[in-house]
Amino acid sequence: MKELPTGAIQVTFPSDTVYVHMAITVASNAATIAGFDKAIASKVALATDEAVTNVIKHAYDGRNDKLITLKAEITPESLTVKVVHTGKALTNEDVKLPNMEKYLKAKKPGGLGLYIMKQFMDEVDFLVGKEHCCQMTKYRLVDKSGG
Amino acid sequence: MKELPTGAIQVTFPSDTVYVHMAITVASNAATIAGFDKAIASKVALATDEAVTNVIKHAYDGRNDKLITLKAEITPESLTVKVVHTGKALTNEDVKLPNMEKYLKAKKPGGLGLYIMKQFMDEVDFLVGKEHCCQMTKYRLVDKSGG
Amino acid sequence: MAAGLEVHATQKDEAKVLYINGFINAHTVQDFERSIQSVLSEQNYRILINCKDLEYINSSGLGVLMGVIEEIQDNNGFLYLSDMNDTVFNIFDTLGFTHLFKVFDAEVEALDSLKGVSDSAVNED
Amino acid sequence: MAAGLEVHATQKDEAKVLYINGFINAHTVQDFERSIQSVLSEQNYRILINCKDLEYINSSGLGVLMGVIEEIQDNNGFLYLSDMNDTVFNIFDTLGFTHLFKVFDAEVEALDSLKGVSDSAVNED
Ligand SMILES: Nc1ncnc2c1ncn2[C@@H]1O[C@H](COP(=O)(O)OP(=O)(O)O)[C@@H](O)[C@H]1O
Ligand SMILES: Nc1ncnc2c1ncn2[C@@H]1O[C@H](COP(=O)(O)OP(=O)(O)O)[C@@H](O)[C@H]1O
Repeated sequence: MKELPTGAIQVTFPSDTVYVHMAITVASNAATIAGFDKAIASKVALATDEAVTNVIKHAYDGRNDKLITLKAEITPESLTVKVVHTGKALTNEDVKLPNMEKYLKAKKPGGLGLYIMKQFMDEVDFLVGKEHCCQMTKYRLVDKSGG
Repeated sequence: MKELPTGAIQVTFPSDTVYVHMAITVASNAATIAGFDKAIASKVALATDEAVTNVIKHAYDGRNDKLITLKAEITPESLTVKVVHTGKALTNEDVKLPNMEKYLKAKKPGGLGLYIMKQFMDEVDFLVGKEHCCQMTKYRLVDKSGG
Repeated sequence: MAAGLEVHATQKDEAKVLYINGFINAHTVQDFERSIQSVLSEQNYRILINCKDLEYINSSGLGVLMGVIEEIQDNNGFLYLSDMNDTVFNIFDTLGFTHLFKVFDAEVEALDSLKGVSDSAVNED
Repeated sequence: MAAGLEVHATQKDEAKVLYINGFINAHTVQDFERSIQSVLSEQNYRILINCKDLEYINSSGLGVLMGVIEEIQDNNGFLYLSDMNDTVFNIFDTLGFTHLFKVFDAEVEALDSLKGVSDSAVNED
């Protein structure tokens, strides 16, 4: 079996929705390089889309002249995608997820982004600091028995 | 008509061929954002492939633990792709292009990368400095008559 | 411009069929919303969205569907979807949208399901 | 792994047909070279590469073709290509490789061109 690669990719781009598609192809490429199949790569891409779109819409209030940095870190255990920005911070405590059953009955648009991120990734964390960061991890299925 | 966006994308990744496909999707996305059509976007992608592959093979002698930075700069006039590295420098004087007629008769593999870059981009320059850079520009067809 | 979106509408049998080509994300969602609103503004409430060439949809696209379903149902209409690729189906399925919108494998199946069926019988379940 | 490459070979009429699926770049070119060399090692010099599912090729892939064409011609064989997408055809065309390799729109045309044609007549022009 080929050895799984480790490494990091980092991409910086303006906070404009025109760049979101580029950002998610980087995330999806990173997932493929990390050995995930096409189905999981599209989940990583979608979670990344929602995280980047939230930073543009909410952290930067729709301003398109700020910067966003996407980091994809491939380790033997996992792929971690970090969306780093200097706008308004979101904390883990702020995160309110919809009850999907009620949500689908209420038929109000919006409010699905965080739910998708949590649903499609194994871990989602919001870190506050000099720069703020939405950090999402997908674990590889590591076969502990083999080399 | 929509305004053409301006802006810059910057992506840093290890000097391993496993990342080349990711790098060229960033270049091709940048070309699409800059308003180029699919045919030109694939030319930009291929030129970027050859430039990045050359840096891995020649500038870094095949080492996969160095870093490469790809910058894509969109201006009202053009898209410029820069491949930045700290390996062996190539200068404009070093560049020897094959005579394609002789090349096709000789039937020897290799030596097409620089030719492709020159053929598919409008300008190709090699800059030497603290970091070295292969800089390639594709011009937009600007209609001088309109706004 | 970037990863774009194109929408074409055609009347077929009982339904207005919308063909969506491209990517629906925050950058293109206004175009998607405008297309649907223009169909609704002509009092067309029997809508089939053919997703054959829809490569991608994010939550803003789902939000548009959520935002119009009530008006459609209030007018005894329907919003069907067909021909989704795996990526698009996956997000619909994961979020439970397949309970809210009828999803058909192929356009012809969606159109067949309408034949000889009275208005009152095509409500969502 | 990454943007990968798969090659399948089948004998059809007079030719060994190689179906190439994926991306040929510096990362995958060894797999491509191995597939062609394994065909040549079985003394198959009548080769058609069907590029229907070849999404992309860079100069290292062209280098592989350049590296085997002489051996193929020395053995009175041929290396045909078919079903290229626009991106792949564009690089072949720009570099003048269409003068070195016969390129057919479709596999069936390439196979038809072989029918009732003697060995000596299928040399490259
Ligand atoms: N990066 C962020 N920075 C600040 N606030 C955020 C961020 N992401 C989400 N939020 C807040 O969380 C709410 C829920 O987000 P989400 O589930 O993505 O739905 P939506 O974006 O459609 O409102 C948002 O309306 C916003 O108030
Ligand atoms: N980035 C670079 N740094 C140093 N030398 C280079 C670089 N790019 C190309 N070269 C030199 O130029 C030659 C021609 O390059 P190219 O046309 O891409 O063909 P190939 O890579 O197949 O040899 C290479 O063999 C190498 O000696």
